[in-house]
Amino acid sequence: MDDPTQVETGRAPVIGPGYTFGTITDKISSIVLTRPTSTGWLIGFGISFLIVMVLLYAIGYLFLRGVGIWGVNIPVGWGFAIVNFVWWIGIGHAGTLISAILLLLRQSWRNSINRFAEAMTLFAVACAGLFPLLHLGRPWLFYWLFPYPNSMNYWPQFRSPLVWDVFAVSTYFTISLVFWFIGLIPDLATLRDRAQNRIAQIVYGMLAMGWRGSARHWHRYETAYLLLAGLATPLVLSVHTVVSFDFAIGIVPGWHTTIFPPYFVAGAIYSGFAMVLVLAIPIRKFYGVEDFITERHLENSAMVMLATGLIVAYGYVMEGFMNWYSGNVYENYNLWNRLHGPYAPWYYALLFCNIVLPQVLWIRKFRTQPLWLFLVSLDVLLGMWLERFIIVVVSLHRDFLNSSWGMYYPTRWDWAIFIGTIGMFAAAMFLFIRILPMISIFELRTLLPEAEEVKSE
Amino acid sequence: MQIFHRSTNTISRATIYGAAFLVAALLWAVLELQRSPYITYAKVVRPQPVPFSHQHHVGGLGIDCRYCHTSVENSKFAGIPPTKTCINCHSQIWTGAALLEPVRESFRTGKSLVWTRVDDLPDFVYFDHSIHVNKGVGCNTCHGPVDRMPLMFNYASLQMEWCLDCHRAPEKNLRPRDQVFNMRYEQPSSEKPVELDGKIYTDQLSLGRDLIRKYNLRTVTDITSCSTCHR
Amino acid sequence: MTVETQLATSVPQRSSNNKMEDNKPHREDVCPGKKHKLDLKTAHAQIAATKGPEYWRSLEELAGSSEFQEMMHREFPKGASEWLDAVSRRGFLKLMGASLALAGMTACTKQPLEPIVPYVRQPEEVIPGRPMFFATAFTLSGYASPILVESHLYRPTKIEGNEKHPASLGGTDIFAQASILGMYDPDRSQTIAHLGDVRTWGNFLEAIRGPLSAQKAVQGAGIRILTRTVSSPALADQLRSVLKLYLQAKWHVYEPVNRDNVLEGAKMAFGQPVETQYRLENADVIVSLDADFLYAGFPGSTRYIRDFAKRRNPDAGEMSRLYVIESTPTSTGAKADHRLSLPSVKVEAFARALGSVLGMNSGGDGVLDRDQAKYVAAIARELQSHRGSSAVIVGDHQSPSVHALAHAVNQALGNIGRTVVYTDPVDANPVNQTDSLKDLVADMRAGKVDMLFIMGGNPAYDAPADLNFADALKNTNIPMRVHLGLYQDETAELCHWHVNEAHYLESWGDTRAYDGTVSIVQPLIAPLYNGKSAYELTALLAGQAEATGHEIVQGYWQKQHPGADFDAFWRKSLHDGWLAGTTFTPKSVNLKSAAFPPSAVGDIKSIEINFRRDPSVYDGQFSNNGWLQELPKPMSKMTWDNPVLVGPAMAARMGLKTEDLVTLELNGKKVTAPIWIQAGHPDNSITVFLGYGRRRAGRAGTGTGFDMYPLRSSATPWFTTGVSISKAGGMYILASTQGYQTMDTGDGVTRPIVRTRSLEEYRKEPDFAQDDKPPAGLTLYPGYNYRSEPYAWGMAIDLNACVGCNNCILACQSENNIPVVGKEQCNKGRHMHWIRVDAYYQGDRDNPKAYFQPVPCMQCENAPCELVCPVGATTHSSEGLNDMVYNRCVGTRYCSNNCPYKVRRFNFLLFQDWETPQLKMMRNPDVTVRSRGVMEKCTYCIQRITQHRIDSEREDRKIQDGELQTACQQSCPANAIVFGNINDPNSQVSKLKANARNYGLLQDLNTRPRTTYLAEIRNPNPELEGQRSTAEHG
Amino acid sequence: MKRARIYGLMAEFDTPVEIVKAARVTYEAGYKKIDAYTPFPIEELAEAIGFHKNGVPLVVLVGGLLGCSGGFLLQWWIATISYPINVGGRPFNSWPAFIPVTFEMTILFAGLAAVFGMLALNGLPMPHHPVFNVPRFAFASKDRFFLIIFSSDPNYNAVRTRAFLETLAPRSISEVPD
Repeated sequence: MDDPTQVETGRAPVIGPGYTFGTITDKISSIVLTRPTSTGWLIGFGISFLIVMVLLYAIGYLFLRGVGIWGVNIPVGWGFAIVNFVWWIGIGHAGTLISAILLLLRQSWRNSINRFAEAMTLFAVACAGLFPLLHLGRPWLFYWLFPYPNSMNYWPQFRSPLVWDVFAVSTYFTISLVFWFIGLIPDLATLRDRAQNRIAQIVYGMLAMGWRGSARHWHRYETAYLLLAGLATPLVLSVHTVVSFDFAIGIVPGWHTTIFPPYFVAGAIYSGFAMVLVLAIPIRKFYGVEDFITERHLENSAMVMLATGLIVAYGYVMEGFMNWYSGNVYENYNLWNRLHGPYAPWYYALLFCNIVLPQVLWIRKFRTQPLWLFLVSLDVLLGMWLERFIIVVVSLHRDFLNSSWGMYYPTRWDWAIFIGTIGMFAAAMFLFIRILPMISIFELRTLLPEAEEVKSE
Repeated sequence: MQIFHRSTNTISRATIYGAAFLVAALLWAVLELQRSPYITYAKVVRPQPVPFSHQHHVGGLGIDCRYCHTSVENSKFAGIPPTKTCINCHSQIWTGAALLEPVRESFRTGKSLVWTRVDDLPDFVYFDHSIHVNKGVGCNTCHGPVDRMPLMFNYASLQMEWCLDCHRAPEKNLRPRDQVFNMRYEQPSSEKPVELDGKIYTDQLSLGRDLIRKYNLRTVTDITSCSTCHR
Repeated sequence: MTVETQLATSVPQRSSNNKMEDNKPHREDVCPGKKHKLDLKTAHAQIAATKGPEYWRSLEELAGSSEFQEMMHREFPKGASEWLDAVSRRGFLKLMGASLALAGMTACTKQPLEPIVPYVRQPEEVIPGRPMFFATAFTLSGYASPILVESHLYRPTKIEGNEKHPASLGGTDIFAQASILGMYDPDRSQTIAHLGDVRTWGNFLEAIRGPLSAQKAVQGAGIRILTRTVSSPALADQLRSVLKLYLQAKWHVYEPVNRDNVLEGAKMAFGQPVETQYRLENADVIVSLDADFLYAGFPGSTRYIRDFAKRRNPDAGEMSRLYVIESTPTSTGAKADHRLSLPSVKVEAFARALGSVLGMNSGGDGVLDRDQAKYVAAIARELQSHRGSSAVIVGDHQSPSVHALAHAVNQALGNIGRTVVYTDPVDANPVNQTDSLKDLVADMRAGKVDMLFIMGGNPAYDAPADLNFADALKNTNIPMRVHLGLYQDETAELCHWHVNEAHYLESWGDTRAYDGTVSIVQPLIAPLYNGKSAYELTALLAGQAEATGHEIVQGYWQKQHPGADFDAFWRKSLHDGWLAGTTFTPKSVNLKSAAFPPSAVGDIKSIEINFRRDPSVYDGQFSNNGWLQELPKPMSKMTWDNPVLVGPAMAARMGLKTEDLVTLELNGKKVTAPIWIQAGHPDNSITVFLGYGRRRAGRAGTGTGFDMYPLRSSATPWFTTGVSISKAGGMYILASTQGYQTMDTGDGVTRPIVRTRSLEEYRKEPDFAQDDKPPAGLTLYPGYNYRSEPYAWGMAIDLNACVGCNNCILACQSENNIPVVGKEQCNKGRHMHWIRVDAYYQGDRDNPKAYFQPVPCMQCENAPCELVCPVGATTHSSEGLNDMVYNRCVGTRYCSNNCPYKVRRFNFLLFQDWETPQLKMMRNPDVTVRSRGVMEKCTYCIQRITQHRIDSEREDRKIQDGELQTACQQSCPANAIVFGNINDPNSQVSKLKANARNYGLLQDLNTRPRTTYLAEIRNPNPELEGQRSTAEHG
Repeated sequence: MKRARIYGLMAEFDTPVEIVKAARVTYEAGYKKIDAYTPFPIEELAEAIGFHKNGVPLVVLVGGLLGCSGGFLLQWWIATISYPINVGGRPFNSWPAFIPVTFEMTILFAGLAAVFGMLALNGLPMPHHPVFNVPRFAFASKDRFFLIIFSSDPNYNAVRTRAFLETLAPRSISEVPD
């Protein structure tokens, strides 16, 4: 594996020079333990909190009046809700991917970004999880989607992809949660021992569960962590596969495609890394952790984006090709409608955001210069949202019988809830940064030369 | 330094592993609740304007069900007797009874008695008395020993699982048509065999199976289709 | 009148053969509704608890509740508050409901205690839980539609055709069916009013006694009675006796949609008014000159549709050929083998040309161009080669001369007695109604009128603009103006006294069908608001204030049918729905003059404007009927509006787009309205529809659409030229329920949705519709075996027979408690009709071919919707029905997305009205009333299937073929919809499915639909083929 | 704090290398009941103190198998035994459609087994532990490495063991009160 200490030509190291176990520990734990809170944080959190209030209001009104306050209709039965759901779930893929797959691939550079990437995953999945519930006509009956012994002797219908969704998403959330928590335990112990005031000590102490870094514990810990990674890897791939089934199982032209699973997964990673960068770039700036999240990390992430972006592009091409090649009038029309129909501008915007613009990442400057990378990442996030909009709305609005064609116009409530979840996501991120170590301290320690010496013996 | 007292070890473990059991217990409680009389009113006597006793009228006087519930054989609705039906007899007997004043008043003023519905299915369930009665489902199979009920209550939970019990295995409950209104009918046993078309039955299942054939019942698949009860 | 005399005297025809009721309207059981539930039950308890008159009084109390009043005065369409984002009062109620729901999941499943309320004395014929069917008749502009009314414990809930009656044969028309909602309409006038203040019948008698006796002295010189067309023998008799009593009194008649032209035409031809009937089953060639004889409102249309459809079967006998020459595209034109799109002003020229070819001295100037002339020639040839088996039908809009000419032509072709029959007029007082109204206005202005009785009708709104009736009513101080009507409408506003009229379902009466057969109108329910019928008001004038409708009508017929057997005769008449021996016998009339004076049509060069009765709200009398307002009009699929129809060519020339607002100006009067570009509308001509823009209609009708009466003059009521169109600027949103009206898609493909061929092509290649049928073993799955089942339900829809009359939609709406959602929701694509009738235009947009396709649920055997439902709310029954369990649905809408036919409907908001007591009484108790957030759809009327199955099983027999009908099938005048057991090879539906024309919609998806279609076959005249581009082959 | 009985003797080191060396020596010196505390995982250390295999993988395997079979059987039972119903003409036991949920259940159970198995085997949570009595032990979660010889070790002797530890040249040695 590559030695992170030595700096290859032009490639930034995964950790800045001159750090010791101590300095790493202090630098990161201080972010959490120092008082008082920075004003920047307060402002940021304040704004996102207000947006959460908007979200709550919108949800209240939704439950009061019904989904009719949205733009959904017949034929377009799914609108923003499902678009946002898929978008958030996609974003929620980066975390587990980074912590699990990159761990198995022994990509040590992951150590400094996996922690907040995982947190980001949790929050994204939480946002995503809202939508399937909200978009129900009768949300208070959501529990009918779970198999529980009831007086009706009736069960969920396991042939429906929506039930698969329920299981996939809840499993994914649970596993990500425990994975993240396990990773936190040693760092919580560190905080417990650093904390000055009693409350912090007790809270962190309780969460650390009395971790004392025993060699035996570390041994079992590592095994469990590795196994979890091994389990999470197929899981993360399965989740978006299942989400793509929501569409692929349907007969709607534009949905009924076998290419969906791989191309959805790629898209998920694509948007996931975009979100990681959108978060990492400002964070490393404001908290001065450029030495832990170095250009190297940015560049690697950018490369992953470039790669997955190309897979996604391939997906689009194949989709179009199959539409044409199938010789099926409805499939053909689906393609024609994307290119010439009323939503054509959105389709072209999608192609630009997801395929054309990200090609700048071939140029090193764009991979390493934070600002550029930040903008490209935002563009990718937008693009991926558009992709889901095209898949959901444009496929539905003109399907088999011309008589039933329609249009979809989002209402202000659609927007309120979409933006609301973004606020919810941001608020959660702010809280996380403030009260938990955003970078895995103990894993960072293993990157130091001293740690490596043991092995080199 | 030592932050926690020794006892916290036990406590914390107890809480973690205890939580699991707590959740399970709660779930169980909810499931029990939804089947409890609190929800189903099963075996719960309901307020009525007149304390009408089926025990007295059916058990005691042996009045046939159909005397009051006239449409039970040819309508989905068994029928609630009009005040007139009560008065038929009570213009002769108990004419002074204070208990019956509401009935007499109703008859005088022409204002109906307002009873409380006892066996009350949700409005999205369409039950039809006539077909059950005609296919050999006895009154007391669902309504219980009405002839021993001083005050009326619904005997069964009337929940879907209860309906399905029978729809999935009708043979468990069928009886000859002429026994449907017999409150004292007992399922065949070696002590009390039942005779049907000259054949003697000593156990319910064989009787039930023959009745299914005799009354050509629809298959279980048919009568467990959703649209059997829901429209 | 007490309920006893009301109902004890009415006679059921079918007693309770297929429905039940257990004292409570059924509803979907959802938490938010929970709060209302108790209200609903107790309300119902109050109602049912009382009997006879109090029954209705207690209802009035409910109706009088402040909440109800508030709703009544809201000037929004029904349920408007649903989509006004401000949280309304009802919204607030729902807030409480919702919070209740969220309070706790288990709380949802707990039922509140329900009252149950028996009779005190139970009527003999009543079996609780089983409906009865009473025969009666609905009257529109004097013509009766014989109907059966389904009644649950004396609550009428649905209207069906009277299959024993020759004018119905089981079919109905949309207006008759929708009239049930008209009866329960909470906006109906509920009290007698004097200058707007509530009064009693007693007060009215007081007020009228004096003036009446004063009139005695002057022989009633000041009395004027204005009625709509009266075909009721009893009422006519009453009115005449009033006129005998007051020799100087006058009886005027006016309908905005009148048949003056027909009358004058007949007079011109025969010197006497006659009724013209057609025997289309004998007609090989039918030529329609602007006659929309296949749509409700044309006298006899229900029967004509049946006869016409019978002759359109390419597999049985000779197929008839239909030529339609018309301006405004109609569903009749859509069914034509050849439709000539011709401005109304030129139709007369066309008729004359045709006449002269057939040897009349009808002139026929050179207005027609080559193509049109070619038509004349071809049609003339056809007619001559089909002497005695052809018919020329003229629309009410065309001038008397055209009618007279048609009479002459039919006579010349020897069609009289074969395809065309003359009888006495159905109208009991056949006068020129326009003149009649003119005289009245003249008298009013001349101050000759002291007492004006307006019985029904709304002249203040719909009288010709030039007569200025409203002004005459307002400003010529007539001392006593009395209005009898169902609504406190524009006319009531201008009258001193308003007497709330009893709906025909609430009162006794009699009426005539197009063939003269008299039906007794018997009440189905005691008047909800103690309304009075025209009979009773007339009786009052005749000095019998206390006479009840029952006495009047029965008394009259006793006179006509003296003798001991009257009671039997009477009971039979009530039972059957008509009086034996009252059918008019054909009368022989002879053509008196062969001269056809040219009627004045303005400058043919300038733009023509057509005035037409609206296909949905007729002349405006139904404008507060939500069902009709939301009924998509046959050609444009428009709801809730009456845009100006403009042809594509004209729109292109003037740069008009659909939804552009334009100002129409005709002799000084201006109206601003939106444009709808209607394929097939002739150039240089526009069409406007009457009946909209009401000021005082009610929550559904008030302010919807645009009032076109101001442009309509007594001289040219139907069409004239010289209208000017100018862009008014701005747009106006129109709610059409069909997204796209052609089978051609942007990428140049024509989708095989409606499959059609010409007769010759069909003969050559009978199985053309089968090409893409997937092989049986295509699927991976073993497939479910339905053969072993006693029943496997299926439906076949004959596109050849379907004339797009919309009956099925309304029948379904009424049978299945389908809510009305309002214009905004329709515009969002959220209309709730379980069956829709798609209209597709193919070929040249200036005169395309048009096709209708009714689309209910296909009940696919491999249903895509079921597969994706996460909670199993929609599954397959063993009889192959695609069940929909509303109470299990959580509302993911996945099923709808995955339904290729888009026949599923979703309650996006709380569309059902839980508050209005009247509407609750109207609901079918055998169908769950769906609440917010659940999917719903057609289930082949599962409630009817279940009921018949139960009834047949009780008798240990199988359901006979034809015994069980779905609501749509039952109402279809064309017999286009056939439903039955496809496991029975001899059933009618099996036979149809065996037909070569039978194909499944989108069958290549292998959804295995149980509903299939018989491809449409047209019978064009080879001589004229290629005259028009025919690109519709799919 | 009152003098309690001794839990063990603890030596503090500065670098991973030292602690690993020290651990090996101690183990070879016959001290078997020993443990080491480090701020990050050091694989060599476990071997050094003679801890080779752990039970976690087995627990995970069992969990996975449970989830897999349970997941599939639940669906199969529901679709074919409990309430067989015709959905879109598909067979009751449409097993291909049951795969996704089966898979998810496998992962879920295996994952939870891994976590709770690990915690249980490690005897966590244990917020209170004698080693925390040593003030300097706070650095075990930062940059110091500790070796402990438990008093329960047969060869343990307050004096000799301390002497032995001295030979390892630790930064400090401290007694761990129980």
